[in-house]
Amino acid sequence: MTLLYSEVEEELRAAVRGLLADRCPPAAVLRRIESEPDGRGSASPVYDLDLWKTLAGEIGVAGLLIPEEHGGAGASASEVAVVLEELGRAVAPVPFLTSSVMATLALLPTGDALLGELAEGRRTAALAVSFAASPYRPGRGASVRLDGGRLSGSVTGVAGADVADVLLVPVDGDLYEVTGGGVVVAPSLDLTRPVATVTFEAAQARRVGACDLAEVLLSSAGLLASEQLGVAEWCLDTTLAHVKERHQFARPIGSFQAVKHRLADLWLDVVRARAAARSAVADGSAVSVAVAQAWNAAVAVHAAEEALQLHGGIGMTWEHPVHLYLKRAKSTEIALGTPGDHREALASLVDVPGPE
Amino acid sequence: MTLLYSEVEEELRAAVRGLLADRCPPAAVLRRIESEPDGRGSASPVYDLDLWKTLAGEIGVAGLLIPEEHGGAGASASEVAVVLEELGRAVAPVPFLTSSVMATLALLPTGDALLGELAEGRRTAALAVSFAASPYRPGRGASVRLDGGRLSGSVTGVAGADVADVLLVPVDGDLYEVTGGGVVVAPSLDLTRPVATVTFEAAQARRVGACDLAEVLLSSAGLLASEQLGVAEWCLDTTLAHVKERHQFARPIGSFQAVKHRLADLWLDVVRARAAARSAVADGSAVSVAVAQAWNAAVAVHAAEEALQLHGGIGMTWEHPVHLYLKRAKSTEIALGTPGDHREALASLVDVPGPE
Amino acid sequence: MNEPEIKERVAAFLGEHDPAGDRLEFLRARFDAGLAWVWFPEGLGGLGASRELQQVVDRELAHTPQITSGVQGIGLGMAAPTILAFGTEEQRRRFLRPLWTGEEIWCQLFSEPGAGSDLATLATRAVRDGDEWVVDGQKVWTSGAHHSRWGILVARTDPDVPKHRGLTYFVCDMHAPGVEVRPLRQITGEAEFNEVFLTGVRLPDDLRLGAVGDGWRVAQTTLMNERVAIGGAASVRRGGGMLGAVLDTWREQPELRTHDLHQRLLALWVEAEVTRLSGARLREQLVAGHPGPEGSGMKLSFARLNQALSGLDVEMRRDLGYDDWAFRRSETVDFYGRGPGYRYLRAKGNSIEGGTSEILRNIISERVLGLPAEPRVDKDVPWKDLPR
Amino acid sequence: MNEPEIKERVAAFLGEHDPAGDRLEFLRARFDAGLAWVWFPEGLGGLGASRELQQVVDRELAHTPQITSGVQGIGLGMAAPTILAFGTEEQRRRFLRPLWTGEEIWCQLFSEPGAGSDLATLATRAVRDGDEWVVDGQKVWTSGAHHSRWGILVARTDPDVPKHRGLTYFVCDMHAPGVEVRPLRQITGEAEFNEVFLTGVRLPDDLRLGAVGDGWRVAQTTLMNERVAIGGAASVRRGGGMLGAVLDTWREQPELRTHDLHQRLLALWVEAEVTRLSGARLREQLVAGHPGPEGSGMKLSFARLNQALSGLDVEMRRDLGYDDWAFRRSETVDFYGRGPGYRYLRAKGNSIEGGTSEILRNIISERVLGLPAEPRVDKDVPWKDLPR
Repeated sequence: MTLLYSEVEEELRAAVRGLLADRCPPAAVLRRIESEPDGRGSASPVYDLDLWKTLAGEIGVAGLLIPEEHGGAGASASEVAVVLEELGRAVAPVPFLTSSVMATLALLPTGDALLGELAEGRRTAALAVSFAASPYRPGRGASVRLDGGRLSGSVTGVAGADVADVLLVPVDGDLYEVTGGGVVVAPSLDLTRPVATVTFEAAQARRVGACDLAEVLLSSAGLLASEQLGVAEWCLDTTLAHVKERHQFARPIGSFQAVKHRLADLWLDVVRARAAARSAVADGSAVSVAVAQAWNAAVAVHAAEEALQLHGGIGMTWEHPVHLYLKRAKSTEIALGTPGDHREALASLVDVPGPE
Repeated sequence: MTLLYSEVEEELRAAVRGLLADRCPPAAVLRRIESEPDGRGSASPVYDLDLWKTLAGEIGVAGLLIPEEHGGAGASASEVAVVLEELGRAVAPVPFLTSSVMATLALLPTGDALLGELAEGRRTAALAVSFAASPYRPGRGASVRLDGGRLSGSVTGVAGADVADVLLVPVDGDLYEVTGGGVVVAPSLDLTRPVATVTFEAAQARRVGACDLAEVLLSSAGLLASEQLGVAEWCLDTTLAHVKERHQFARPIGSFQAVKHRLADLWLDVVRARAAARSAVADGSAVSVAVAQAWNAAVAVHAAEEALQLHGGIGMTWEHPVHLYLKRAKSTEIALGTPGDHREALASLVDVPGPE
Repeated sequence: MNEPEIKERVAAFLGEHDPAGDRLEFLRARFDAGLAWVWFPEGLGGLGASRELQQVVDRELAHTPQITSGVQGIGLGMAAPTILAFGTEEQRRRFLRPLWTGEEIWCQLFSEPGAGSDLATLATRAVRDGDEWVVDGQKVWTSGAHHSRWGILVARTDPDVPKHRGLTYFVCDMHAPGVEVRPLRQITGEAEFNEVFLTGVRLPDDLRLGAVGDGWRVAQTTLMNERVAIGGAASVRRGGGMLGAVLDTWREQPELRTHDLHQRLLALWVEAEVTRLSGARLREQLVAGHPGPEGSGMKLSFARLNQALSGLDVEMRRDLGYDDWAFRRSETVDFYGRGPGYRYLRAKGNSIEGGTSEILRNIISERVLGLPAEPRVDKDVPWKDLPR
Repeated sequence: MNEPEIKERVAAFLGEHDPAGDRLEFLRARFDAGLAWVWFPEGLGGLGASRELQQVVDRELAHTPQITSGVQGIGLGMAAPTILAFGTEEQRRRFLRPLWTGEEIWCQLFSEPGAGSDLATLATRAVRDGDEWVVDGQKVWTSGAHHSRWGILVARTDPDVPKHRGLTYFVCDMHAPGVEVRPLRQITGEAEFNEVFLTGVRLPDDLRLGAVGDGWRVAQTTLMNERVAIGGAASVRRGGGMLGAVLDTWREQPELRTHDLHQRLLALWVEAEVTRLSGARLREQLVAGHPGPEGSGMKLSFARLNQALSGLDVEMRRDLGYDDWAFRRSETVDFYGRGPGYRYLRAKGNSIEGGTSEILRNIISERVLGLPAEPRVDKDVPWKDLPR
C-alpha cells in the first residue's frame, strides 16, 4: 500500500488535465451554465457530451474500473481517483462519477453485459439512488418497490440521471435496469451536476443481479474524497494566483500576513486531504473512507469559502467561476454522507463510543 | 434590567482595583506561589489573608450579598460581579468566591447568624461541594451521609476549604455546619485557588437549614462568569501591552496583521463575554447563566492561551504571570459545569432538543 | 425644543394636512414643516432639534404616509448627511427635499473593480473642461443605479499627488449621456447591484460637493454614515434572525437531527445569544450617550454567524436543490423569503460588502485596540506611480 | 559503497571489537571504523558513503552499546553538521569524536530574551582582543547547558552593519570563567531549559567557526538541521500519541463521556488520523527521494493537535488537580509519564519552541506557496540603529 501517485497515474492525470485545460476551462463551464440559467427542464444542457465522448473513448476513463474481460481497463480505484481529482479541479460537467463510478460499481459484481457498453462510453448509466444517501443510510430519499416485476415509486436527488441512457435501480438487495423512468431535473445547488427526481410508474425492469448498495456507496464515498481534493486544490491554487496579482494599498494582498497565514493553514488542510484521499483508495476500508469523507468534504467547503472571501467582491459575481466550486463543494458535503455521518460511523469503527 | 455598569458599581470597581494594584500585583501573587512551590500540606500559604481583611473589612466585599439586617450591604449580584471581575483580573488569592459567594448563597435562605460573622469578615466559610459539581449534577465528587446527627464521607475538589474557618456541608437538601473536617489540599492546577479533599469521620454537625444546592450552584456559576471575564480582560490587556512593546524584525509584533486580526477577534469575544456576564447577573435566569458559562469559560481559556502564545517563550516561564491566568481559566472551565454541560442544559431550556 | 413642544408641532401639522390625501403632497408638507429629520436645519426638512426627538415625531406620525426606506436608503443614510455637511446652500435646497420625499432616488458611485478595500486608489478620472467636468471610468456594486436620478461619485482629479489627495466628490447626474447601467449578476443568480460605466460624462461644476481635491474627506462623512447604518445592531429577538430560520426546521423535522448538528447548533445558539446581548448592551450605551467601540464588532459577528448558520442549515436539510436561479433584479436581500441555498450563498457577501471582515479587523485592531499600523508603502507616492 | 560491502565492514569491525567490553571503548572504536555516521568523511567517523546506508549499520549494530540520543541530541543533530560544514580540519578532528561518543555534551546558545523569532537581531557581543574574543550577553532556552562541555554560539561582532551581516559563529567553552548557567523554570513547574549568562567570557580565536561576519550563514546550517529533527514526522500508530492518552481514559471511564466531548473527540480523531497519514506519505516521499514541502506543516499540525487533545483531556477528566509542581530539572519531555495537567501545559510550548507557529506559517506561505514577503523595515539599517 502506497500513498503516493504511480507513474501511470501521473500520466493519466496529465492526459486528463491537458484535455480539460483545452476543452473545459472554467469560462467554458460558465458559458454552459448560462445557456439555461434557471436549470429547469428535463434535459441538462450543462453536460458536455462531446468532452465526455473524448474522455470516455480516447482517454478511456469510462472503463477504468471495468475488468478487461468486459472491455474495460481493469484499473484500480487509485487511477479512478486521479481522474476524479482532475474532474473536480475543473468542475467538469461529465457523468464520470455517476456512470463510471457509482453505476459501474453497482454493476461490477453482476458481470452484466451492460458493463461492456459503459466501458466503451457508448451508453451512460446512473444509479437511481439519492446523492444524499450514505453507506450508513443507503435508502434515504428512495421509495421504490417491486410489484409483479415492475417498479413503482420515486427517488429524489439523483445525480447524473438526466444524462443517463440507463437507470440502475437497487431494490431490496437486487439491481434492476430500467429504461423508461421519469426524470425531472430540479434547480440544484450544484450547477455543474444537477440532481433529479426519478419516478417509476409500473416501469418494466430487468433484474441484473444482486446489489450490496451500502458497499457501493462506501466505495463511491471513498472516491468522492478525491473529487473533493481536486475542488479544494483548484480553490487554493486560484486564490494564490489572485492574491499574488491583486493589489490593494500598493501591495499584493497576498503580502498581508493575515492572508498569508490563512492560506498556509488552508494549504496544510489540503496536504492532509491529499493523504486522506490516497489512503481511502489505497485500502478502501470503511475507516479510511470515513476519515477521508469527514476531512475532505469539510476541506473542500472551507477552501471554496476562503477562495470566495479572498477574492472579495469579484468572488460574489456570477461571472467568476469560484461559485461553481463553492456549490459543488457544498453539495458534496451532503453527498454520500455528511462529515458528521462519517464521524459518527467512526465511533463504532475505531471504538470511540458515545455516552450511555 | 440593564446590561451596563451603574455608577455605584464603577466606584466599587475603582476601590477594589486600586487596592489590588497596590497590594496584589501579579509579581506579588507569583511570590506567594513560590513560597511553597509544591502546593502540598494542609494550609495554603497562597492566600493573602491581610489583603482579604482589607477587602472584607474596609471595602466591605464580604457582606455584599448579605442583607442589611444580618450586617451585610444588601447589594445585588451585579455588584458582586464587579468585584469578581476585578479579583479575576488580579487572580487575587482571597476566598471571595468560595466564602462570600458560594457559602453565603447557601446560607442566605437560612438567615443563620453565621451570616453576620461572614459579613464582617470575622470568619470565612467554604461550601463543602466539589468545584467540579454543576447545577445539573450538584452531587459530583461528594459521598457525605448523615448518620445519627454526625457526618461521614468525603468531598473531592473543594475550593476554599483550606482557608475556611467553617465548612458548610449540604446533605440531602439540608445544610450543616461542621468545624472539624479533615481538609487535605492536593497539588492543584489552579495555583491561586487550590482544591482540597474534605473528609468527615462521624463529624459533629449543626443543621443550619434547608439548602437547594442546584440553585446555589446555578447562581454561583452565573457569578463565576464575571470572574472569567476579568481573567480574559487581563489576558487581552496584558497581551496588547506586550505586542505594542515587543519588537521583532524592527517592528512591534503588534503591527503584524495576523497578530492584529487574532487580537481583534479576541477583543470581540471579550466584548461578548462582558454582555453575557452582565446578562447573567441582571436576570439570573437559568438560560442567562448557561449562556454566560458556556461562552465565558471558553473565552477565558482562549484568551489565556492566546496570551501565552503571543508572549512567545516568556509566556512559558514561571516568572511571567500569564500561567497563573491560564491555570485559573482552565480550572474554571471545569468548575460549576463545563461549557458543554451548560450547552446541554440549554437544549431543554430553550427548546433545541437533541436527536431521538 | 422639547418633547411637548414637538408634539404640539406635529399636532398642528396634522391639523393642516390630511394624511388621507395625496401621499406625495403630504410628504412634501411634512418636509416643509421641518418634521422630516428634525435634527436638520430649519428650511431643510428639520427644526435644528436634537436627534432623539425624531422618535417622538415618528411615533406621532406612524399612521400617516411614509417614505420607503429600502430604495431611498442610500439617499437618506449616505447622500443626505454628506450634502448637509459639504453642500452649498443652493445644493442643499435643490437636493434634500426630493431626496427625502423619494421623488429622486440616489445611488453611490464609490467602489471600482480595482478599488475595493483600498477605495482611495480609485481610477475614475474627472478632468476639468471650463465650467464642466468630464468623467470617465467604471464603478461597481452600485445598488439601485437603474432607478436613480443622482449618484454620489468620487473621482480622481489629480493623479500626480498621493492617492488620498487627488480626489474630488461630485453629484453625478444619472440621466446624463455616457452613463450606462448594467445589472451585475451575483452567485445567488439574481442581480442586487449594478456596474456603472461612465464614458465622457459631462457634469457641471455646480454638481461638485466640497473643494477640488477634498473628495477623500467628504467621502469619509458618507462612509461613516454607511458603517453606522450597516453595523446598526438592529434589535433581534432571542433565537431570532438567521438562527430562527434554522430552529424552525430543527423543531419541525426531528428526523433531521444528529448529535453532530445538535452540538454545533447549540454552540451557534450561544454565540448568537451573546452577540444579541452585545447589541442590546451597545444600544443601551447609545441611549445613555456613551457609545462604546463595540459597534465596530457587530457587523463582523453577524457576518460570521449568518455564514455558519446558513451553512449548517443546508447541511442539516441535506438539500441538494435550489429554489430559483432566475437572473432578475432584486431590490432587497430577502433572506427569509428564499430557500436555504440562497441564504447560504447570499450570506457570503456579509463579510465583503460595506467593508470586508479583514478591513474591519484592521480597523478594530488599530482604532479600538491601539495596535500599530503596518508599514505603509503608498503614503507619499503619487497615485500614478503606485504599483497595481 | 553498497549494502553488502558495508555489512562486510560491520562484520569485520565486530570481529575485532567485543560489544560486551567497555562501552566507551567500543563506541570510540566504532567511530574510528567509520561506522558512526557513514555519510561523514573517512577519519571523522564516516566512510563518505550514502546516508541511507546508515540504516544498515544501525540494524547490524542494534545489539551493541549505543550512544544516548537524548542528551546528545543537540551535538549530533545541530553542532556536528555545522562543524563538518564550516569547521577547520583541526576543529573537526578535535570536536567530532567526543561529540559522537557522548564524552562531550553540546548545547545551543542562539536565542536571547530579545531575539526569539527574529534571531538575527541578537545582542550578545563578541569583541576581538588579540587572539581572543571577549563575549558578553545573555542566552536563553538552552537545554542541557548545565552538563555541556561546549556550546554553539552566535554573537554580534559588528553592530554597525545590518543585522544579518555582523554576526560570527563560535564554539563556546562552557567551562570558561564568566559562563553562568541558571535553570529556567517553566509553567509546568520543572526546568527543562537554562538561561546562560556570559560575562567577559574569553574564547580563543580558534574556537571561531567560519569567517568573521559569516555567522548567519553558518547558523542557517544549524537551524535547517534543527527543523529536520523537530518536523521529523516520527511514525505514530493510528490512534496513538497524544490521542492515545485521551482514548485510554475515554474507553476506561464511560461515565466521563458526554455528547459534546464525543463530537469533539471524533473530530480530533479524524484530524490526528489525516495528520498521521500525511506524515506517512511524507516518509514515503523521502524514501522515494522526492521530499515534498509537506514537512514544513507537520510541526504546525502536531502542535495544534497536542494542544487541542491535551485541553480536551483535562476537561474530560474534570480534573482540578496537578501531579507535581516540584521545581527540578528534567532532561526530556515526559508527556505520557505525567498527568493530564502537565501535558496540557507542556504542549503549549509546542507552538513556540523551534520556530513559533506564526513563523512557520510565514515560512510556508513564502517558501512553499510563493506569496510575497511583507515590506521589510530592517533590511539595510545598521543593527545598532534598529528600533527595539
